[in-house]
Amino acid sequence: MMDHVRVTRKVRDTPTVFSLYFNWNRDVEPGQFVMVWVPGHSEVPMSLSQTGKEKCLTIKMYGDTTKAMDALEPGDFIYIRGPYGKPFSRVKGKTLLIGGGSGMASLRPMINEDSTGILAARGKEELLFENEFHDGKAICVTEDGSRGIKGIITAGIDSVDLSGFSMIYVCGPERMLYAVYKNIQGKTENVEFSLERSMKCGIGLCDSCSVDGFEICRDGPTFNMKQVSEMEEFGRTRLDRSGKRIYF
Amino acid sequence: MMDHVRVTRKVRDTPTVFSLYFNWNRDVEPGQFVMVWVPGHSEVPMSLSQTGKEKCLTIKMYGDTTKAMDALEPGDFIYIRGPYGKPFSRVKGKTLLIGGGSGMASLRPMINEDSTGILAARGKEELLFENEFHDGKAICVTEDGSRGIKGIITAGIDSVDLSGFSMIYVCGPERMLYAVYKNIQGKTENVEFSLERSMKCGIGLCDSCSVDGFEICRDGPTFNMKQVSEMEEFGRTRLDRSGKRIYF
Amino acid sequence: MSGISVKAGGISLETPGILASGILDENGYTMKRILQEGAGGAVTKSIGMEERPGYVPPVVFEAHGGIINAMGLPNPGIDNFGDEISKAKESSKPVIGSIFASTPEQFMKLAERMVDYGVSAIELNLSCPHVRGFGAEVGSDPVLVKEIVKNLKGSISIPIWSKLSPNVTDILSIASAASDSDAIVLINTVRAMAIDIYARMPVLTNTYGGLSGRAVKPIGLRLVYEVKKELGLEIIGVGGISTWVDAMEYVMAGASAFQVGTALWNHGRSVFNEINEGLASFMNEHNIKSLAELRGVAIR
Amino acid sequence: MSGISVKAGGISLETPGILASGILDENGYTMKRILQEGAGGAVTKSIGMEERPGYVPPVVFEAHGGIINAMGLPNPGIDNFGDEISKAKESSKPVIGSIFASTPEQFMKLAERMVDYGVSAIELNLSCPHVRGFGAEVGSDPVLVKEIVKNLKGSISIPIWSKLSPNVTDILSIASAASDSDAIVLINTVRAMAIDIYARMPVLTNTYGGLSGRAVKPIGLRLVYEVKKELGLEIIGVGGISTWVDAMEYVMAGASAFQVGTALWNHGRSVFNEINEGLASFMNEHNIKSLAELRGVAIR
Ligand SMILES: Cc1cc2nc3c(=O)[nH]c(=O)nc-3n(C[C@H](O)[C@H](O)[C@H](O)COP(=O)(O)OP(=O)(O)OC[C@H]3O[C@@H](n4cnc5c(N)ncnc54)[C@H](O)[C@@H]3O)c2cc1C
Ligand SMILES: Cc1cc2nc3c(=O)[nH]c(=O)nc-3n(C[C@H](O)[C@H](O)[C@H](O)COP(=O)(O)OP(=O)(O)OC[C@H]3O[C@@H](n4cnc5c(N)ncnc54)[C@H](O)[C@@H]3O)c2cc1C
Ligand SMILES: Cc1cc2nc3c(=O)[nH]c(=O)nc-3n(C[C@H](O)[C@H](O)[C@H](O)COP(=O)(O)O)c2cc1C
Ligand SMILES: Cc1cc2nc3c(=O)[nH]c(=O)nc-3n(C[C@H](O)[C@H](O)[C@H](O)COP(=O)(O)O)c2cc1C
Ligand code: FES
Ligand code: FES
Repeated sequence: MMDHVRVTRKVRDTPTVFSLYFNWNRDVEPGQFVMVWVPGHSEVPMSLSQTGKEKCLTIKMYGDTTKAMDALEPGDFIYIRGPYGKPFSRVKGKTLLIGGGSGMASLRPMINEDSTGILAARGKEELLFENEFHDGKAICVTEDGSRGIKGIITAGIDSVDLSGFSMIYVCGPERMLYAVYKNIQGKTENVEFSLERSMKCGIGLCDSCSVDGFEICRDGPTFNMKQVSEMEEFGRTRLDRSGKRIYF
Repeated sequence: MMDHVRVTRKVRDTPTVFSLYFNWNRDVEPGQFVMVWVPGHSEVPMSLSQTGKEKCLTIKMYGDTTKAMDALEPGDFIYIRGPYGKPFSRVKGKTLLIGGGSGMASLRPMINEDSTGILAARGKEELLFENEFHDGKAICVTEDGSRGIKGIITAGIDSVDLSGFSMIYVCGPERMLYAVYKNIQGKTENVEFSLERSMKCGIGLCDSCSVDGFEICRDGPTFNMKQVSEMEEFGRTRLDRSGKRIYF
Repeated sequence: MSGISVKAGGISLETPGILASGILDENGYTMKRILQEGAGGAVTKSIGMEERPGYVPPVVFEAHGGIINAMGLPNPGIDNFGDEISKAKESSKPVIGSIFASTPEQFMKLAERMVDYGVSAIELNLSCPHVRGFGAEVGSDPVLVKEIVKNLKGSISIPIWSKLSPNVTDILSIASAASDSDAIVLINTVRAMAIDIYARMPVLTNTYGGLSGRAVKPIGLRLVYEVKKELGLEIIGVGGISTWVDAMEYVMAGASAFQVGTALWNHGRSVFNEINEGLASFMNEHNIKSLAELRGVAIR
Repeated sequence: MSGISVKAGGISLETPGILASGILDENGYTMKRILQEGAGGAVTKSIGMEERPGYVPPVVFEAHGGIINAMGLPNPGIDNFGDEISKAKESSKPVIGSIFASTPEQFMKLAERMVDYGVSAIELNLSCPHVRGFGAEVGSDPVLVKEIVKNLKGSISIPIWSKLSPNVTDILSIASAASDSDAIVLINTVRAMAIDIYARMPVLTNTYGGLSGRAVKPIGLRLVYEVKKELGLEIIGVGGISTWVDAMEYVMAGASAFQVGTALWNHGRSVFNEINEGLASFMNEHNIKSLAELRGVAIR
């Protein structure tokens, strides 16, 4: 079952990231994702960066498919199915949201007065959703030093006291997740990672998204510190689109 | 979907009628029927003569299939699907239950302190459920005069004041129903008939049970006075098992 | 709802949904009622040369998403069927006579009688066992299909529809063989069966039956699409249609009209009007004047 | 649950439910986990000579009661698959290597490599397009099937299973052709498709796909029953099994063991243990010592 929804607004968030807004009558929890189809192009997994009645996809232009999405305008239709996957767990108290690249998209619905963000990007133009954090509670990390801390994301983590947070949520490319995992390991157990791998079916059949026998589309995409620490494949190896094993 | 249920009790009601009791976890309303299968024999429609947690089939031995049912003993299994069909409507006030032959089977769940019965049979041994009526409120009619009024069922009807009943329910072979219909016509509109025709599917697909474009298995088996009076086929013509039109 | 009227298989239909053969079409009164309540036409039960009682029940089984049936082609024989057609025709809507036989000669006799009875078209049920092959169906033998259709087209004046079985390796060779027909009707039921594990036996008296209903829609859709795309023939789609969306899928796959059978079971007679209204409002919303505009638009 | 252990297709299975080819069996870690969580064996994704990325998504569609898929046989090529099998074998349960090819020679090469990798049996996926015929599948050509199977049985020491397509007119001729196999595996997916009426096009990038899941159970059951009854061959049943009742139906229809695929989608990995427990308690209740006692009991 696929739903067709009309794009109502389009916002350019950074030079390479844009958001498509639409109304969709399904309940979605932060951390879940949908499979998005623009007819004529590949169907791809995308998190929802807004989960109320108005939904939002925040998309980083990458290859052909995301470029095709960038050609969409308000009034155009997209085709989605879902939501799929296990949401982030919700906790009381202060939270830390760590997002690299477009990773902040899936964390965005969790931004509130109790949350602090660590945003990492190459340069300041690429920082995503900095202004959505309350009272400047966004710690920026740029590789070129154009804003905030100069360095990679772990430099941002080193700048905060992790023990003050009930939960830490991390989203981004697997290599970044692995770096964050290594950095946080031993400091706290209250961490959830949102993993990303290439997905074909989105519903736990094709095995293209698996890590250590867990399907990210079904058992994930969110996994906690303990689960991640027991994984042999995480951060080290995965299968490519044909099923060939490659190493990070 | 077929359920298998174990016969718990067997009661011989008359020389040619017996009842099989069993437990079946489905909600049934008086007037509805089930399709009953004894493997190796034909599947046939049967009303439920008891509709609480313990259910009952009251069966008149007729041909091969009903004889096979008579060979069943407590502990044996029968296979049933349903319940199907539109139940009798329930009313407040006094009711009259008119049953010919095994017709009283489907009326039995409606017997209570407010109901009067008219039971018709060839002779007194064949009268069904006379004792289930309260305070002798069962009017018996026998063709041989061995009990109650001598004559056919309409003689029983003529003996009561129909205007005293909120609803009259009639069940039996179509020829009897037609005679009752003719008798009651013009006297009261508050009548419901339970029609019987040969049934193959029981679920509104095969057309073997239809009367005037209504499927008895789905639109019936209960029809009210007004519906019956508009039928051209009722009491006059039906299709046989092959679909050949025959006339009563 | 003039937008949804169609011409299909050589006849005109006020509404595009036709009652499928074998479902609620044994009794003329039933066909009449269904035609009056929204069906655009009705195909009769398949009628043969001789009276047949059909199989002893159980003849149907409720499977997940569909029905498995083995009625056994009960029918009163062609000589006894005229009155039912007359009754159905009181609706003033087209009645299509379905016939089954094993030889071209029998098909011819049956078709001629159907013409006498005043049907608007003939539907050939090409899914019954025949004798030439061994255990196979008439409709899986392209040579026989060609002969039957050619024979009829040569002498019957009303449109001939060929209803094909999905139980074949190569539908295109069969559909090609039937290409002289005014329409190809796809699909008949898919071979199937049911077993009861407590009874430890097949449920249907005939053991084998045919699956229909929602479960088979993706199968029917594919056959309609493939035959339309590859051969361009006029098609009437059937198989698992229970909503207007299903019907629209068949139209976009290439069907000129469609039939509804098993959905009568879970939706009742109102299924036809529900579909009609759904189609009309979709067309309205998308500013489409005639259903024919959408025919085959999904074909790539 | 010793009562539910079976010997099937020349191998021993602690539990009778096998992971079907193409579902969660591309990555060795996944197969290992599923085997540890109740599957009695796992058939790998079908592996061919060359690396193939498969089709661009959409490659699956959720239909009523099932899934339509057109993955396009993605696979890393036989040379790259050894590590996945080693990983899966850490479960100490049998791994069956599924292979696909167009010619007997390729099947032979693939099978030899699978033997090197240490699989317990080979499953031939006989449902891919081949070149000799036009547009048909390897598995719809009895001559080719016979040649492939004979060839392999002559030189491969481990059991050979032949997985057949349901999309054929006459399953008996194909199954006969494959009768030298240690088991016939029935069924692969049923040809089908999905259309989106708003997009006005087929949903799957490949247009055509295969239907699996609950919707096809009555179809698979019938093919298993028919082949067992008519030919008496050893059979492994697959198609729409999601509960122990479904599995038991296949056993009573004649299957020695069974495979589960699409049910992983709506039931998750726990489906295997749920089935195992259901079978064991049914057998217990009916005082049945071994699943083999029930094999084919429904056949009339
Ligand atoms: C759970 C999850 C959530 C995500 N959320 C977001 C998000 O919120 N925002 C975001 O920007 N990104 C997100 N992503 C990543 C996003 O899915 C990718 O960025 C996107 O698929 C890239 O597509 P592309 O075509 O632009 O890039 P390309 O490099 O062109 O990607 C390759 C394309 O090829 C397709 N393909 C797959 N199989 C084949 C094949 N056999 N042959 C050819 N092509 C094939 C792929 O689907 C993909 O579209 C998420 C990923 C996951 C797993
Ligand atoms: C709604 C409804 C409720 C009913 N309730 C009751 C009830 O509560 N009690 C009761 O006693 N009776 C009831 N009946 C009647 C009951 O169904 C019949 O009495 C019963 O079917 C007779 O079966 P028999 O085999 O004993 O008789 P037979 O005369 O042998 O009946 C003919 C048998 O042949 C079967 N048959 C059908 N098609 C074929 C075929 N093609 N070839 C061969 N055989 C075929 C029939 O199903 C039937 O079993 C009810 C009927 C209906 C419609
Ligand atoms: C109970 C039943 C009886 C049928 N009888 C016939 C028949 O006599 N002739 C025929 O051509 N098709 C027959 N069919 C097949 C239907 O006409 C139709 O092709 C099939 O059921 C698929 O459509 P559906 O899913 O809408 O039912 C029968 C189907 C059912 C369910
Ligand atoms: C996503 C998917 C991929 C499949 N890939 C293969 C395959 O590579 N080789 C094969 O022989 N069968 C393949 N199949 C068919 C299954 O193994 C199985 O025969 C079919 O799905 C019916 O079983 P099920 O209803 O339990 O899924 C695939 C099925 C699905 C759903
Ligand atoms: S994307 Fe197919 S299993 Fe996760
Ligand atoms: S018994 Fe088949 S329609 Fe009523």
